[in-house]
Amino acid sequence: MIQAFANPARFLSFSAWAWPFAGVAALILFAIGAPWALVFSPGDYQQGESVRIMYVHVPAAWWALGIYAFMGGASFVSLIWRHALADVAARAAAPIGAFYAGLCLVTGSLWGAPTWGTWWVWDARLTSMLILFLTYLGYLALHAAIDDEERAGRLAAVLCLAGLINLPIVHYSVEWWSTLHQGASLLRDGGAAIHPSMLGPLLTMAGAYAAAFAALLLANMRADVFRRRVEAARLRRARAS
Amino acid sequence: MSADFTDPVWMYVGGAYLLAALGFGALGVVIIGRLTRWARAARMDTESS
Amino acid sequence: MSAILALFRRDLALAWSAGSGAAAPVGFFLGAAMLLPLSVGAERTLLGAIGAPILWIAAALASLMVLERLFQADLEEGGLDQMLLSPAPLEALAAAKAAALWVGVGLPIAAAAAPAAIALQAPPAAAGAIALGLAIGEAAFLFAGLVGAAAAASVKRAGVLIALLVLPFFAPPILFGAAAAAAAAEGAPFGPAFLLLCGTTLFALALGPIAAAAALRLQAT
Amino acid sequence: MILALHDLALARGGRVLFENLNLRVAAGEFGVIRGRNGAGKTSLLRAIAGWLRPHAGRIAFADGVDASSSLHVIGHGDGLKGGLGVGAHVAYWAGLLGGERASVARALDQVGLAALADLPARILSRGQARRLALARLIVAPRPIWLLDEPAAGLDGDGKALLDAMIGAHCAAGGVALAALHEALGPNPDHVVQLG
Repeated sequence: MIQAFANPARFLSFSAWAWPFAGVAALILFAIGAPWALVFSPGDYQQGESVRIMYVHVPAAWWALGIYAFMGGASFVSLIWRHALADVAARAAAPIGAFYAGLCLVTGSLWGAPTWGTWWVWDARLTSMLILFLTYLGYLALHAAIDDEERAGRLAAVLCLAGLINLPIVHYSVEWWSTLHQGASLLRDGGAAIHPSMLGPLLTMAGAYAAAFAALLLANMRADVFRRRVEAARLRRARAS
Repeated sequence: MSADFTDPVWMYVGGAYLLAALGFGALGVVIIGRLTRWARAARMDTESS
Repeated sequence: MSAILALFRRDLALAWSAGSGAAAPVGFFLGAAMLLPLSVGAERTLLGAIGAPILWIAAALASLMVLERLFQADLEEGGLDQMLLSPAPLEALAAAKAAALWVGVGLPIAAAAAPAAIALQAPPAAAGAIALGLAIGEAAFLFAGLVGAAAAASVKRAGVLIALLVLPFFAPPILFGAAAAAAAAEGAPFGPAFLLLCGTTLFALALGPIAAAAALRLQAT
Repeated sequence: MILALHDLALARGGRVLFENLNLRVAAGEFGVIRGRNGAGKTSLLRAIAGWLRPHAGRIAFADGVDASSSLHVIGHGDGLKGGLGVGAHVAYWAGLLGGERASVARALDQVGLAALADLPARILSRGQARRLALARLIVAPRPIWLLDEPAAGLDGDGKALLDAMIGAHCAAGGVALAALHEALGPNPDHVVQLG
């Protein structure tokens, strides 16, 4: 399957219909999920209405991690099989993943404000997410700093894989660290605490985030493929004249 | 309709959803803008050469 | 094996030579640590509580400073080419460079941490433990920072970039190291935090050289 | 046959430098690479050293010959550290490249830098720095020499020294490939014209 998308032409013909399809799917899922989460699902017996922020916060956390894992996979493929499209995929996913991580931090802070009375709490999950956000920034900064695109891609891939290995270490050390400072955090992000009636909107919103990522990724990749094609053509013309 | 709209916390809830919507919108505009710009440049290249 | 020793001795000689001696990083470390009482005030109990952990931040910043030039000079001067021609694996050579930096800069910083801790109102009995913790922590910083230094070696004035790249890798050692230092400063048992710190150092010893060698091979093309 | 290029093509930054280059170098032979700047002389040498992936074709070595044990590269940057001693450089290279430490003094003497052994390398002139780099070839003997404009910065005696070294190396069965702008070393068995 991976080889099938090796050449950009086949990717372009596939993504031509795939990204709008995913985009429409995302819009539909948001149209179903958002009102369901905002109005029709029950408030939390303790936190009241503020729990509704969970439906935009938790999927962002899941997918911020999911996208980084996707980038890790793409980086691995691009490094091992020198697969140009995998490099384009990792690079196109980075800004989207960074947005999801940032959105997770902001919505986490908005959720924390009414429940704890402060805008930022060094809760284990938020701290890990902050470090993941910095990891994204590092990846984007490395790409921006190196002008030779091919080498930048492979160096960023090495960094991405190193970061991927580092994430579980950060997760558990921050968990350990947070038990040192204060009790288990209020901000439970799912699992037992999720009341079945809340699962419906949560999974719908998670699906919407996934479809949005797919659409934005494919569109971003198409843009990159066209950009490299146009720049290569300009380079050839400049050299020919 | 089990949502209690009188609760003042709606400011935060609304804010979170609004920010999410604005974020997705901005990212979408940027990426789709990039796509159309470069797609048009690529098409012009193929037509002219 | 002699190749690794040769590189270790060369880098160590360079680290201690007048040119890029350990004076600058240690001086920076002490200066940064001194900013705390200047900014927070010299009030004993407050300083005592956060003084020891602040040393970890100062040590992390000092490590970032020396990491920038770790591979950049070799890349520019063709030194990297010779390393690639050596029979010794590149991973071992990258580790040798980090080890030379640890001995040449890391240990002096850890040694300077003892008087600095006392100056920051930590109990003198704890100074030894804090210095030992920093010696282990410096190894974690320098080895974990290898990948950032290698990835950004071809970028001019890459200091800021390297800092951003390695920050996520510095989080675990700082976290456990500062906790150990704080515990030591309060006279509390710092065993578990210290062992976890050693864990992050071992992790950095393993991941750093391998990731750095992969990045260096890419830099050579 | 020590080294062979089969339909080798190299590209740099998306631009193809040259294509289907074929070359077979046997023991004791000397090859010269000519071409204007940017024609790919350095890239060719770096590709043979294994640091640049060929755009097409391949580079084959005789068995038992690989980059980390049988190659020397003398390039533009000589890997000199200003703060490190002249003699210390040669000792470092002996260790790094698997040479004998005993031959450090002999190598320094042969390149005419024995008097400066204890001084830091920053005091060396460009020609002396290039001579120091040549000491690498002596202190860690290896069969294949890849020389990228090795005479750059050398004065008359320096060129004579390099001339003799290449001659002796090839006579002893070694292989040398040099990117040159002027005539140097024995008359070449192969001339590769790029660009």
